[in-house]
Amino acid sequence: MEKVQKPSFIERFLQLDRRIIYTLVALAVAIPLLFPLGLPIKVTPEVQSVYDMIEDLPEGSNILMSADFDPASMPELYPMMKSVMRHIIRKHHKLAITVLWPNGPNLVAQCIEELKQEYPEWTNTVDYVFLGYQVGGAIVIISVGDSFSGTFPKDYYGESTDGMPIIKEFNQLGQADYMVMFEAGNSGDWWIVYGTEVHDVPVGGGVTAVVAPMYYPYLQAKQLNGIIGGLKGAAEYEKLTDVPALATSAMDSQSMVHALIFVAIVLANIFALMLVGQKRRQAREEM
Amino acid sequence: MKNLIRLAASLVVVLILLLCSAAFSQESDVELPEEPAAAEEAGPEALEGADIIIGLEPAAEEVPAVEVPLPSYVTVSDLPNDDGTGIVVEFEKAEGETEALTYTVSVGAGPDGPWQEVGSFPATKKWKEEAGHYYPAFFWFQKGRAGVSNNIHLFTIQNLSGNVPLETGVEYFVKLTASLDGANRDYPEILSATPEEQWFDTGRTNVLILAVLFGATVLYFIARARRDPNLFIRKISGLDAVDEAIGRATEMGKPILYLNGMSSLADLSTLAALNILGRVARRVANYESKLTVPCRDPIVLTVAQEIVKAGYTDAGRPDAYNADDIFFLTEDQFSYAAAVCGIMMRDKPAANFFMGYYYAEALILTETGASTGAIQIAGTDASTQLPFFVTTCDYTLIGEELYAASAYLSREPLVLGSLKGQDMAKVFMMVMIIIGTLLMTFGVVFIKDLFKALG
Amino acid sequence: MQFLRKQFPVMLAFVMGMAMFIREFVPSKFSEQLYYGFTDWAIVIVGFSAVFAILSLLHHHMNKVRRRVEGYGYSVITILAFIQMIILGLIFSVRPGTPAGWEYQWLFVPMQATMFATLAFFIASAAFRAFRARTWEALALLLAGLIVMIGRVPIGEFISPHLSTFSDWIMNNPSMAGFRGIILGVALAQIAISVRIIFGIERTYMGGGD
Amino acid sequence: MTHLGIILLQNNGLLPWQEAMGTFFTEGGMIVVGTWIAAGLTLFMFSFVYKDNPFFRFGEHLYLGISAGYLMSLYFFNNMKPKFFYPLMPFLDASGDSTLNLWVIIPGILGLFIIFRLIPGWGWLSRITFAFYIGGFTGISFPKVLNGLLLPQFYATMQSIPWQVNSLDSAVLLLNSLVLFVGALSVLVYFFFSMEHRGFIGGVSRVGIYTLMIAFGASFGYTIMARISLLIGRMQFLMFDWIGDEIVARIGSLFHGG
Repeated sequence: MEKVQKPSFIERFLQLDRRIIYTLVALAVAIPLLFPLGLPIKVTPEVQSVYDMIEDLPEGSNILMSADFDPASMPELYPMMKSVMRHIIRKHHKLAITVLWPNGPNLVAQCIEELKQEYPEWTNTVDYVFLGYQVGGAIVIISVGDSFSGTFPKDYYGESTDGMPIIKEFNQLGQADYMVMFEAGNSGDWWIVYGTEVHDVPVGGGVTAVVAPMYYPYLQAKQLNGIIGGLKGAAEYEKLTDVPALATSAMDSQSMVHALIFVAIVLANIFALMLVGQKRRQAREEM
Repeated sequence: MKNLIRLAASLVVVLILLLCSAAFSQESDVELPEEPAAAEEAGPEALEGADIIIGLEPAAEEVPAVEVPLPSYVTVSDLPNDDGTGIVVEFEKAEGETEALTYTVSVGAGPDGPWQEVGSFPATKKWKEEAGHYYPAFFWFQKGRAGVSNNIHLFTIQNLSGNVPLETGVEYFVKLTASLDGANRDYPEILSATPEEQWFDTGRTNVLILAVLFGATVLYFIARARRDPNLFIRKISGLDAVDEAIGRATEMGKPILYLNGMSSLADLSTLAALNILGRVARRVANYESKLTVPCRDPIVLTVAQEIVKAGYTDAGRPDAYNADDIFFLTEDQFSYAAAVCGIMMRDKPAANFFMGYYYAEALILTETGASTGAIQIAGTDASTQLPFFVTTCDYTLIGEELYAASAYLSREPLVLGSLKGQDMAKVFMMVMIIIGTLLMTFGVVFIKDLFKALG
Repeated sequence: MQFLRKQFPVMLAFVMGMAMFIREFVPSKFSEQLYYGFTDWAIVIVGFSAVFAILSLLHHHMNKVRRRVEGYGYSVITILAFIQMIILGLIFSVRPGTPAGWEYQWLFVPMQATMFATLAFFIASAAFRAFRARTWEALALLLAGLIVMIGRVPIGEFISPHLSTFSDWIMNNPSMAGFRGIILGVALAQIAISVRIIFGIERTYMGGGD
Repeated sequence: MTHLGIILLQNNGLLPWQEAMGTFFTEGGMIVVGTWIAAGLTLFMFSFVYKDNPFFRFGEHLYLGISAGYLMSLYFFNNMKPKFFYPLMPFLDASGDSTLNLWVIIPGILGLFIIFRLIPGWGWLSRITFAFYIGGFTGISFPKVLNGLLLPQFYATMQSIPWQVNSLDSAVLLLNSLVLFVGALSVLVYFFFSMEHRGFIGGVSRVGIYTLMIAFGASFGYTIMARISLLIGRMQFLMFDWIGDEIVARIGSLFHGG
């Protein structure tokens, strides 16, 4: 039994060079970004309820949005913010946007610019106001309970907020019919404790996958009416609004990589079992 | 040394007695409230620690268009367990309370105002049960404690409008207003209270008792270990690997890389990691291998230098110590990781030690280390990163084992005694969990409240 | 002198430890001042030690340059990058809109995000190598890992619609039980090490010798 | 130099040269330059997963220097200025919030003890600093471990066991509570050091090991998605911010037959 030959295919697969895995992972991420596969996405009830809330409000209702994240959480939160904002524009709701994180405003500005190209009739100071960032965290939230124009004397673009048409009807947290917050940390706790609970405003949250477990207890306690969690939630919202975009293709990437890892692990285990069988057979033959 | 421990132990006992007496003196206030005559009318459930209790039926002088319910009595008192910046309004649920009813609390400097609104809430919110820290549930024997489920509203006032904190020792007057469908009705009495600071936080009584209990157990077993140094401690698998890895590095003539984790010295796992570093340094010095320790925290750097130097000195090789081998990289998580990966790929250490606390970068480090073929030994209590250490390292000290290893390696009877004490505390805890679960299954629920952390 | 070297540090650790321990049970204003006073002082100490740490970093790289070890040119890059950053940072501060802020946004952040993103590669290769059913324990690890992994993405729905429910169940029950056990054990160990430090039984951190 | 030192310490909002820079670093050309540099460095840093190479080595050393410099500046502005220099020299703080507090000399001396390590024979002084710092933080964490770690987990583990089984749902509830109870206890037994793991104890600790393995596997599988999101984020930067939407769309359409 002089079989000291090249390792078999099975053995080579089990010792697969890690660089091949890296290349496959990179391809599995990049290809769906270029050509979205459109894998089916099942909408979960907690995303559906955020959608239903915005959908069922009468046209022209007041909605407050807070974007409390920075570029590090952009892959997950930006796509969901964009599709929620698009939904609000379609329903002709009035929108006020605040930011509690210092590095967040540029992302919101970028999102507004992109949506304005889709909906040129969407007008600043009439349909929406972008209040920008204000230091203070929880204090800002307490303060918007009093007035937006007092807390944010100037909007993001440096215009005075006092006297804007939208501010005349919508100048307080309490006047909001709904609030959506996008959270990469714990600012959402403040919104719930100091804001929406105090003024009895229903609120839904878009959160990163990492902080999602922190927010689910609020959902159970009905302090949040819905949660859009991570990329998956963003993709579900894109499906609901019928505009597949970044999150949908990113979700395809996710599925591809997960499938790749899954298949690789299953194959490796089958091969390893086969190898054990082979060795046993060889041992028996040698006896 | 012995005397120091004794002195310390007696000091602790005295302090605890003091604190307990403080606690109970406060308790006695609570249990024997000087009930004003009016409280009799209010019913049997007079509220504890109240400065003023008024029990008049709301005067119905003018009948409003909508019948706004009012609570039958209201009390205002100092907020317990605080630093003297809060007062608290308590009142029993009014008859006929609905969701639409709103209560508004206003504060004034005198009985006639001027009034500042400090809070307004619907009648479905702000229950006494939710105010855990100030009214600890484990004092279930307190009056008004049992069976109060959502019967008493409790509103704490710690700020005036504009976020002005209340001042200690100043009397504040409080007005309660109920509103329903646009109609308002004031509670007929204006009540007052004075914020006072407390010197013992009854909300943490259970923490203190457990701290003393566990602390005393550990100290007792340390004292016992001094008399009988042959305590049995089972072998911790993975510790032999430490010696093996050092030996292999020496054979191969390659350096050893030791990381103390990503956290600062405020984190106890960093101290455990540094303890193990001391032992590793002593052995490395015997074997004459090179020990590289890149650090992330400035203070950890200085302590690590001191420890390695001591290890080399103990091994009789102070000349082999080179302070430049224990160096600082940066405090930024990922540039630290990149630099350590660079060291791994270029110096190709034969053994990598990852001890202490880690964040997401853990897998970058261990995968790069695995690709260079090093023996990798990890020890961490970072539960989010444990899965990655367990799957990519040759040996992993899981959670408590990290601390045990630092004690085990020292082989000092005193430290081993503390391991024994730790085990006794564990037995106590397991027994409590089993008893508690059984009791709760048979309907005795208060047992759980004894172990509630109230923040 | 011997007292200052040996006994005094042990006593100081005891006094500090006890003071901060007792403080935790006192809600008064004084106790709050004590806490913030201590943490403020600790910040100052860390500030000084940071100077020491930076000297260590520079010394390490200067040494490489002086001895002309292989790749000493890269050490020059580190030294130059550090010096220009600290000068720009101290003069113009590090806010957005300053040169240091620009470097932060376009050099620091992308490199940080990239290092973070390499985890996607590493997690895949680690899963491939580690998820092998060599023993029964490894089989438990493998099954739990595969189910939770695939239950989180839409393709899990193809395999079985109950997969995501089952993966949530694993996270919320056996997995939570495991981590609970770890945390309880770690908490006890931390209590024991605290007691040893406060009572001066654990003194490794002070070094030894002289 | 002293003059510059004073200016650094002063707290008066924007300095004249900061105003003069205006939006130079936040608009237009510098963003294009930044995007290209960022894209290049992204590729440099990624290259090390293949193998060590001069590009990664360059990036790694640059990153090290920049992060150390950046964090030291932050230390200065966020720690030393408000906590040390202003209390010593309150007149430098233009906001007027600082008051003279000479007590900060003590931590200053303790901090100097650490720097004295550079002087041979003076190193032992730093032990006093370690004792102060470690003793204090240990005293802080001791009760916090109980309050924040031990008690909450303890409290959560103590649950009544729902014995009455009359439907599938209630059977699941019973199973869940048994799994939590047995799992947590068996892991604790696994961490038992005073006894050999044999017999009954050995059996229970085996259960503990299985519980741990399931926990680690599940947590591993749970994290994969978050890590891949990070790679997607970087890929999107390279493909859309750097190369540009249009080119990517055109490449995409080539394969779509469009």
